[in-house]
Amino acid sequence: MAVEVSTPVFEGPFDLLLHLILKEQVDIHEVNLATIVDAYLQEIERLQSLDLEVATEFLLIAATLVELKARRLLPGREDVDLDEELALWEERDLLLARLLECKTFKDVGQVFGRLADEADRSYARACGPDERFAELMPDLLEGVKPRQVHAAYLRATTPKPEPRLDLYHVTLVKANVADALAELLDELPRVGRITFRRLTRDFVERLEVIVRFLALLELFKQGLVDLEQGEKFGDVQIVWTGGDDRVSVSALTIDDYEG
Amino acid sequence: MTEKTATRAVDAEIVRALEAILLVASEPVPTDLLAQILEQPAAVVDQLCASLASAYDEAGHGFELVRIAGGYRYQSRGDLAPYVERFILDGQRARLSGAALETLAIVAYKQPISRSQIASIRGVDPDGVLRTLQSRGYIDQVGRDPGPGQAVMWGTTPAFLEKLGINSVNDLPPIVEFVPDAEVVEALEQGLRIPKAADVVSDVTTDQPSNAPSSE
Amino acid sequence: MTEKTATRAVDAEIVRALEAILLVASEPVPTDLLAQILEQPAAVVDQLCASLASAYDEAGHGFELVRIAGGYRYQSRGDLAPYVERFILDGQRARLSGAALETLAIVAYKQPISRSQIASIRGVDPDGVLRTLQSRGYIDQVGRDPGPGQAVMWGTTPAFLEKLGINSVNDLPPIVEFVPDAEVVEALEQGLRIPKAADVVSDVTTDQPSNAPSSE
Repeated sequence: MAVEVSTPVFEGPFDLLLHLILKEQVDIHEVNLATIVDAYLQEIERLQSLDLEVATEFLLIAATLVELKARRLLPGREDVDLDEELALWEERDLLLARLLECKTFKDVGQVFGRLADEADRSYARACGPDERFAELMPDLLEGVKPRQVHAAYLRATTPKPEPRLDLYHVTLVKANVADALAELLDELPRVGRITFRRLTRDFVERLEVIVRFLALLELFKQGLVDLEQGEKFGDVQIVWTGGDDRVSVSALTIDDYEG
Repeated sequence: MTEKTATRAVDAEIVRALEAILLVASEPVPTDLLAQILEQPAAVVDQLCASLASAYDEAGHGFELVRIAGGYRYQSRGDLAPYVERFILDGQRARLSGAALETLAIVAYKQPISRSQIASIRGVDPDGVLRTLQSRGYIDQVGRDPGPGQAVMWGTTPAFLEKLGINSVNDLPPIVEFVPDAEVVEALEQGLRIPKAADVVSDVTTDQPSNAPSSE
Repeated sequence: MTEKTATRAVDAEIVRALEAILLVASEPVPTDLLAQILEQPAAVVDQLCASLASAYDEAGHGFELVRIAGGYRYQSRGDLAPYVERFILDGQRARLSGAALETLAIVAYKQPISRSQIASIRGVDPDGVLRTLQSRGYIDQVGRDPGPGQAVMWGTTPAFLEKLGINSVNDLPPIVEFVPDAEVVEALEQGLRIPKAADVVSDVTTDQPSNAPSSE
């Protein structure tokens, strides 16, 4: 039987987020997004053995949360970029919709559990016709040869190949902070100084930009880059301060981000 | 009235035949098959089964006649489970985990549905749960997505209906009944609120950069 | 007299339990076993069964409770045999399913074998299939595991050997050390390939939900 991916407490990112929002917060009108983000990130760090897909899902939600939170850190709100504002709302609505759907089926699952428990108390009659009707029963073994019984035994005892499910039709965004870090560690020492906008201009997916930003924060924390922003909503200047020696990703302890 | 009396006379024999057939069946017998054997319209069969079931209820028998998974069957009454379980040594039924029930719920309401669609609703990799549910016979592959990638599509089986004690997935309550109520929606909205300018100041003071995700 | 009235009150529950147990039993249930489960003297059980049997007779049900082979069982009434026969001829599947044949093969090669050992080989609950195979007379209970739990052990019958035209299970082709056949090796290697067009078509046509086995 396959090992189900689960964390000690939460089974997935939605589970966790639902819990944080619906149960942790006492007064819903005083909900502090920052608290949720921090608790969420903390929980992610605690999770040691997530598989890649789940980790990506966690990360994706974390990225959205971080972006929402980042909004609060931004100085001034007068000249908000309408497109960005709209995109953020879309992002948030999407997350909200997914949370609601997840919650819906969680509730249905509970109802199913009750139905199954109730149904389990009754046992079906499955006796079949008695010996008086034996003659009528069609001979199901007609034409079956010993060789076929042998083949059936082999079929039954042969380990089945794990049913691999096709993934190619899914365009999952596999953004990963570790990979982003590796690229930054390769690029930044060479260019020395670059704006965030230029650094991310080739990215189509929003998540890739966010992950790149998280990687940059990591480097900032490690003292390898300086970040400057000359004016509100101006370009963020990134300056490599890590010297000329090559820094490898493994030298940075970033295990928690890896799948 | 005379017509009805005549029907009654026929009914007596038909009802006895119905009981005899259901007694020797080893799985739920579909209405159509009963109708064919008894040479009665399906509607009449359904009606006879319904009145037979309520006659058993009234008489207080230890068994009942139920409509399940598209057919009729005899089963022991739920309240007598302690006795029956003493009789059936392997009687313990395996309970389904929360994850399995939630996945089953998604498959039941959204079938046919692909693995990745389930994953996007639950936010977790459903492969393990899907294998468990398939090996228990509650779901099965019901085809492939005609689109690119031709993903395997999943659906529920008659065994699922039997497990839940229902006749058809159409008997499940409409999904709208489960949509979270306004309070929950509001809580979630508040939780994911995009702050207005007024909020910004207070947040800045509480959120130090040290809250940024770290790996330590 | 007062004693008898007190007994009556207990009886109602006991009689219902009796009905429930007999209903789910797939072979005659010995008086002693009923006495043990119901915590009643054997004489009381016999008495309850007798009055239950005559109550069914009076009510004119299509089934009856009979004492047979040292135990009690429900069976269809003799006069309704034509209906039951029609049901057997019309309603039974005429072929052994792949799952049933595999289970039969496991019993043939591994006998005596318990239900749970079969389950662990096949990965699914074999109860339904075992019942089918037993009702066809291909397998039977050949004893109980002497270990704790005393699981029922299954084996093949002389009828099974006869149908296959062999004298003994030793005449079945021998099982050599497991070597995956070419098909399996290929499947393992191709785990991630897109199925060919031919596979897709056959999958869609054979895997309809309505065909999904209900009790395998």
